[in-house]
Amino acid sequence: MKVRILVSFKDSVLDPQGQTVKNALLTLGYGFVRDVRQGKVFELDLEGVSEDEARRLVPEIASKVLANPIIETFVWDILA
Amino acid sequence: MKVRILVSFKDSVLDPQGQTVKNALLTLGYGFVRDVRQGKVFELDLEGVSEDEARRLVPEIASKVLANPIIETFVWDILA
Amino acid sequence: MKFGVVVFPGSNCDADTLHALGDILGREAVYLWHKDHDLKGVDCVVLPGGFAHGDYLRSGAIARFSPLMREVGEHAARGGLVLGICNGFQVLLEMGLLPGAMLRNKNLKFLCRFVTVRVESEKTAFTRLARKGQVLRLPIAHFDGNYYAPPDVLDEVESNGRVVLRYCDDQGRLSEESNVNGSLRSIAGLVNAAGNVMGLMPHPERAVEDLLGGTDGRLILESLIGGRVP
Amino acid sequence: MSAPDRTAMIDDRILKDHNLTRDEYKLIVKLVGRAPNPTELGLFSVMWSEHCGYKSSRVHLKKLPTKGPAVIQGPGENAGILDIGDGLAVVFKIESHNHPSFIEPYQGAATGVGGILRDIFTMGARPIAVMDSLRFGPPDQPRNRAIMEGVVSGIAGYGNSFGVPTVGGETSFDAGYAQNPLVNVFCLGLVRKDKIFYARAEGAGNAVLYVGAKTGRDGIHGATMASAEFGTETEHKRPNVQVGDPFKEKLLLEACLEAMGRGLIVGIQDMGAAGLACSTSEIAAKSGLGMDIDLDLVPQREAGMTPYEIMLSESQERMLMVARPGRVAEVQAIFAEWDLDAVVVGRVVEGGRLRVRFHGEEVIDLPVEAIVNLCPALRRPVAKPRPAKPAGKGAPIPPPDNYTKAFLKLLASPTIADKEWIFGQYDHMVQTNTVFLPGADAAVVRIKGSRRALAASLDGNSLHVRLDPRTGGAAAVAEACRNLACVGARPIGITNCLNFGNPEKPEVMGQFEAVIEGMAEACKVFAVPVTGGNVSFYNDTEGASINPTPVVGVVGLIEDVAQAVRPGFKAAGDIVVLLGETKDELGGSEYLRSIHGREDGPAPGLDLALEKRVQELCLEAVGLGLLRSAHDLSEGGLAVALAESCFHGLKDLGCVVELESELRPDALLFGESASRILVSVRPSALDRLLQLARDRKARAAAIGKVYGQSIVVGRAGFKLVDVTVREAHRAWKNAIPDLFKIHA
Ligand SMILES: Nc1ncnc2c1ncn2[C@@H]1O[C@H](COP(=O)(O)OP(=O)(O)O)[C@@H](O)[C@H]1O
Ligand SMILES: [Mg+2]
Repeated sequence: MKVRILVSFKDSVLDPQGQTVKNALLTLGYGFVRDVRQGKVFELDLEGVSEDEARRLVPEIASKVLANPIIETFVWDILA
Repeated sequence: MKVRILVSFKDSVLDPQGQTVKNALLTLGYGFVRDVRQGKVFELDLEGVSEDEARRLVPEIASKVLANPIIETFVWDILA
Repeated sequence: MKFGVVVFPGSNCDADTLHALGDILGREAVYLWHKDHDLKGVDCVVLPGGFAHGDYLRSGAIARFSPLMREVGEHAARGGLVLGICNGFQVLLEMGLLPGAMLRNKNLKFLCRFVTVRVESEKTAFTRLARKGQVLRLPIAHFDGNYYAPPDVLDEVESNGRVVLRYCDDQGRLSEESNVNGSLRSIAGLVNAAGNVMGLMPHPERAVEDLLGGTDGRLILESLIGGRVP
Repeated sequence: MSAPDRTAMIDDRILKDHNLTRDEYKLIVKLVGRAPNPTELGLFSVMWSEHCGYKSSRVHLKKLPTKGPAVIQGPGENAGILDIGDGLAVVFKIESHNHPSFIEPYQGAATGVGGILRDIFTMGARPIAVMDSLRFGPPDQPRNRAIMEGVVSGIAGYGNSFGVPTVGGETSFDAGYAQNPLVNVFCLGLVRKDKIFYARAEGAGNAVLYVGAKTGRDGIHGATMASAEFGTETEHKRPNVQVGDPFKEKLLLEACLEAMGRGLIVGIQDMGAAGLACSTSEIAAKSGLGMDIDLDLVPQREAGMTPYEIMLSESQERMLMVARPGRVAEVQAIFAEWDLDAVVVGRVVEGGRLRVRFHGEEVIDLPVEAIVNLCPALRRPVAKPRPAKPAGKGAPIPPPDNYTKAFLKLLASPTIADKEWIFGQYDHMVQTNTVFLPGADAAVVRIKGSRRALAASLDGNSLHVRLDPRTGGAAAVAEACRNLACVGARPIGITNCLNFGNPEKPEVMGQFEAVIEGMAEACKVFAVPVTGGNVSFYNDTEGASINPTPVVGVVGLIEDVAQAVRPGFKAAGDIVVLLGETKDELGGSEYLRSIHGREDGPAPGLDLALEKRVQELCLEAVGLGLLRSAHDLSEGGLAVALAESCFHGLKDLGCVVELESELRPDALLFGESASRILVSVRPSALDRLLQLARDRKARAAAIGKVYGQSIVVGRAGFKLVDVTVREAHRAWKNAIPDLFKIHA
């Protein structure tokens, strides 16, 4: 099973990388860009894991390893 | 309009971060993890852009600024 | 006083730290391998700078799962001394032994240079030889040193005098400019509530010889040599 | 031989794809005794490429002096080695990664660092310092800034993580590099003399181990890419850029040094350009032996790789080792502890053939000698360079309205401006040996447990070289050695990276030949051997070649590190002395370029004998403890050297200088005459220094003193330049950061 986990900064945390990308886009003439947030994406290929198990294991992995709950949040879904 | 762009290394390109995360997960006992790929996610908030324009502009921005097509690929969709 | 310098895969200031503690300060200092379960009877564990596990994922994020970190956690819980330098600080944050997290430097660049930091508290095992308000000149070398913690955590840390070092100018004044990496409240180093675990971004081990541009790092390492402040 | 004979399929197009000529192909058929199969042809293609085979350069490189009493290893191995006494040796080399850095600046530069590090530690040495020589297009163009940003962060990303200090380098800008930036990385390593390793196999039967990262379809034909001109045609070869993994390289370093230190291995070779093909055949050829390899045993990252791909992959962070008999398990245990693969993939055999099996079938069976040593050397047509017209002969150079303004503008020109924006991103202090931080004339790293230190400098002024290749080549060597003299180091060895255009153009070969001759002559004068280097041809985009850009890396020794001298003024009242002689030479100067927008010549002349006397004078003065500061004059001439001596000195210390000369003021201030060093001495030491200069027939003149907080330069009572150190410093310091800020 393939799952995808998106990790991003909490809204309360400043995202300087996103800001830099935004500024770059504005300089390049993409004036309609109001905001950019940058995060990380993880695609995991899991072997012999049922959907139910995934619902338990993926959030566990995400909160324990992939995201730092002090600054980050995550969402995830099953790809295939 | 909000759009989300996922940028990742092409499959044939080494992904050291993904490999390291995979090894960490294996050490932690998540033996069912067959593969991990790590990439970047960008969420753009676009002002006054129609869906049609987005279909033209987002791939342009993604391939010109957010990803280097030599080693990376991207997918994107409209969030809201 | 015996020191143990933990070696993670990707640590790269381990030898420098051992050199500073052993060859320069003349203390007993040994390496501790991250896969072992043996602290070799050391009094103070030093988590050195570098890029444990490449700093992939997040700085310090994977190192905290190393087998030896369980023993380090127990050592800290018993009141044993733990010093985390740079990457070691990041590991301590990820382990939760110190509060907060590190974000990318405000200019999004790796920063290597000498900075000045102000000693905020001399009542710690790590700064007992310093004066409050003393300005130290120490090198930094990091990408993720922009300290962050939620406001309530910051207030708690401040009110309990746990901030040990702040980035400042050479007169000891705080400013946006002197806060090189953008850390909240210019925090460069802090201790845990019990006072036995400290993390700092500057590298004291790089400042123990005049030949290399200064010896202010000795103040911190020599403070430690006295052991725990009662 | 079960490999299918596909002679019929080798048509012109296939040969062109492999960058082989029909003649080369015929030679291959003769050497092999039959037509090679496609996999074998691919192997010849990379091993006989310009990059690996040095076909255009070999006949010329022979002219460089390579011998000397301290030389343990000259050209011909991964890096040169010099004996520095006390049972220690230094290992050093420079490599280019130009093409990949244009295509993918971050990864291109990062993997460039990775490659040179492996060249050093594959010889058993621990890398102790990295330096980089960079050339970009003008940074007021966003594209050039993006390349610069990517390259610098790539070098930082790799070196910092690996844990080697990047202690210095050089950077300059020219429109010719916009489509073809240069990224040359130098690495210096330290090794105990009894722990040096080579690409050797020793005895038949020894196990061949593959260690490090798994093999993927990375950079297949990277070597041939580096051997062809850029254009639309090479576009389709573009995906061949690798992603570096500095973390893995750090593990590889520790594991390799541990296996070497414990005497478990016979020989080792890194897998860089041409990967497994190169490492297997080189180890075998250098030992007069052969090798049997089974590709099914090679750790692979991707499924379905062909033997062609596995053999030619340029995946990073890999090494090939030959283990001592009976020690394989110990080697594997070490690598396992560092979480790395170490797999036996074959055996050393008698007979001088490389035999490779894949899925039980023999896919390669070639004589290693032919692959490694019989690539034909070419004598490409050479067009002698035409001497440049004297500056001002064509069009007169109008004096600037205001010398102070011109001075400030020059200080802010990107080539002269402060480079902290670059080196501040490099960890230059890790390993705690860096005595002089970047910014000094030469990098200085101490040797722990000794009073001695190593110094290194990279230099090359490509405009001067274009205007006069022969003198420019010699001047690059002279300047590099002069930089060492400034800190008090004697040069002991040289490496060079020769970045040139398409060697099929006779003018380019003319430049190449002249540069080598100039370098060779200078090396002989300084009695410094060249122990290795790298040639990068085909730095052309759409037909236009870059300026010929030789980059010289020199390594030197300081006997007592406490005596090393820094560039900055130390105290008010010290006397400022100029060693050497200023001539009417504005040609090829940065002044002419940035103030007058001209690049005409002639380049400054060079009297190697005088150069040597000036350097000896400086070294002697350092040895006697006479000098409080020393700084070499290069781009921007005397005025810029004065300014930098203020900037590097104690806070806001200025200087007052009075020049007595008939020369035009701008030539005096900004001309780039060679063989000059600006020093400062205590008043009490002045006579001694001037006497030494007379004794040595090296000119020296007291021109002013360290004084006040301004830079004041006058001639015949008239102030040419008068500006506060603070203002000058601001112009110099902010120029590069501002370029990035304004456009951020
Ligand atoms: N410009 C040069 N001057 C002297 N020696 C050179 C030069 N360029 C290459 N060499 C030598 O030729 C040999 C082959 O170099 P090279 O192919 O770069 O090694 P590698 O396989 O590590 O890339 C090396 O020993 C190198 O030092
Ligand atoms: Mg090599």
